[in-house]
Amino acid sequence: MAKTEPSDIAPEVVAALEAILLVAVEPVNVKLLAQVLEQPTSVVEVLCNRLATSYDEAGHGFQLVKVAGGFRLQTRPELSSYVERFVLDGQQSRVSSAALETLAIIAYKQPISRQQISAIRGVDPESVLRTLQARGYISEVSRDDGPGLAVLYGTTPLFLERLGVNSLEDLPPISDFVPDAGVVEALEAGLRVVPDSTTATADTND
Amino acid sequence: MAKTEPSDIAPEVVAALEAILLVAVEPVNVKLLAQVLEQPTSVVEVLCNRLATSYDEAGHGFQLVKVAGGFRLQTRPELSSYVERFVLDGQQSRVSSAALETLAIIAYKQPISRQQISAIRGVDPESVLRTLQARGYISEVSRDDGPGLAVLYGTTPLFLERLGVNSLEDLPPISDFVPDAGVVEALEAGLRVVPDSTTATADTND
Amino acid sequence: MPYAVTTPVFEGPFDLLLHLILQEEVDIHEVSLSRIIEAYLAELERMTEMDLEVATEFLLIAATLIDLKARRLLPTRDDGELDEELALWEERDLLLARLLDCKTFKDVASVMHDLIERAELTHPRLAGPDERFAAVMPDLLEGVSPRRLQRAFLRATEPKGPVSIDLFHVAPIRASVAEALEFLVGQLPSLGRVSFRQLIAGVTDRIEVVVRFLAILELFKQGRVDLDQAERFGDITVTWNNNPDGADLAPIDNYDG
Repeated sequence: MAKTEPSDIAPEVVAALEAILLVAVEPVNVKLLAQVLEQPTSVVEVLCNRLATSYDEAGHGFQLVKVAGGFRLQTRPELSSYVERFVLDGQQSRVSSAALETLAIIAYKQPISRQQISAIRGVDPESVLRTLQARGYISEVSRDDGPGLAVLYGTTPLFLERLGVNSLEDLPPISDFVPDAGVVEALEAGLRVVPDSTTATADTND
Repeated sequence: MAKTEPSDIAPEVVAALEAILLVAVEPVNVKLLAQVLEQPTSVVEVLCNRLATSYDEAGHGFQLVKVAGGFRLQTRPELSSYVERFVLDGQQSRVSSAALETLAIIAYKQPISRQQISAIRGVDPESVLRTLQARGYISEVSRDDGPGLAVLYGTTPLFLERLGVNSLEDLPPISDFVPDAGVVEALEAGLRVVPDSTTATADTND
Repeated sequence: MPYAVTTPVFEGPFDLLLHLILQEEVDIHEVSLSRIIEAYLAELERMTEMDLEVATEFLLIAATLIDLKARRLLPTRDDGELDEELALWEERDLLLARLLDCKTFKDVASVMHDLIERAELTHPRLAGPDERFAAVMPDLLEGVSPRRLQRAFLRATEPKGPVSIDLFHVAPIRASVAEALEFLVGQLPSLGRVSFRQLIAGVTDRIEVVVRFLAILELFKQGRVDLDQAERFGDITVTWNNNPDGADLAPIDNYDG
């Protein structure tokens, strides 16, 4: 069988792709699109990217983006003031900083137990976990096989949607956030163990 | 005052029009569009018609049509076989218990806002509302006259049809409801201090 | 019913400690620790509506800080209570590791905040298929009777009791010194001489590095290894002591992660 090249694709398939994206209420993954369009996933991926570019170039008020593992039509960010005037109900209530920090820990350390989160934050995250779960940002993904069978938490596709990223890999690597030498030094100094007399003279030789 | 001609309109306004049409769930009437875009209705009418023509000419998979007194984006009729396949392939076929609970709350308490549902269930119903609305079981029936002008949801004739009842009055009443043994038990469990292993298995699904 | 565990200003003891050390820029060469302790105690006093668990955490850390300070004020003896000093370093390192973790995720959280803000400028299409497709849509309500709808309503509106037994306090601590010891005793004899860096190769969790370090200190305490560090912040060389008196490893304290 001859390999299908995106350039051979009938205009109808592209139009059908647009139609499907228009009726989807969640990001649609390429596999499902490929199945409905009866095209190889590689072709569909190319078509989607090409469509996204053409919307950008034509200056449409909408864009096609890959988010939470699928493609979705959404409004262009520059037009948010108009859209917000129209969509009055859509405002999400803000996520508190406590919730954000807990969410950050879960995103990078999943699956993770409440106990482990507490060890990092120094605060029992129980009520925050309940809020995040109620919002659908995290879910119980498994149980620890240790003696306590602790519930382990992970993030959901809705979390990725809210962040506007396609997958967890699109989050900046955690190594970008490791405190730099200055911070480590400041913390070390703040928690100095060695008697003052010895360090007072020792800090000139770095 | 000089009359605004559609030809003088900034491209941003056209893009904003597209953005609004994209997020609108129901057909949007020209008056509302004019208000949000801060343009005369006559101009908006012309812009809409021009946009509709340009979509046709470009061979997009969607079209802009005037239905029920407003404009809406919809899929092109020739592509309905693809859309049907997508609708059939891509979705689960049974209502989840979360969706059923949300639907029940809307059925009995309509008109009701997302915030009110959230307050009852302790869970943000956003994604469930999306599904129920996409299935045509609920629709936006009005706007709250409070400060947020929150969208209020109600059930549709399709919902009654699928449930096999004639009208909302035919739903089993809840007002004269006396808590049965299960609820009394749950209340007692809520007050119990000592953990009880039976609570873990007491979850009765219908 | 849930209770709020936040004080108005600080979200937990690490938050406060980080703030004091990093933002207050207390004079770190002079009185840092005592200033920190003072502020800590003041914060503790300020927490009028005390949550027992949070207050305990605050107290625990305040106590650790006071301990650190107290020992700094004592003159060092050269013969040195080595065990005590090691214990002190252990405490400090654990605290430091937790503080660094806390700081890391605070910074991540602010990036996430920005991502969310940016994402909120866009709005997805949510309209779904129009009524022309109503007939094709699979009936989600198949088999749902009015009676079942009523039950769902009652379930949704009934007061929520506790749904599960809280196992928080028995949840396992992943990084245990005992396990790290076991690992090291398995590895070290065949390695002979090895750098600490090699021993933690592939370990990504900071707390695990700390725990492995504590295990090394424990082995040192028991005379099983010799340690050598050529320069400050330099790599530590660990040498397995081949002929100890043949005794089994002494029982060790467990440290909370």
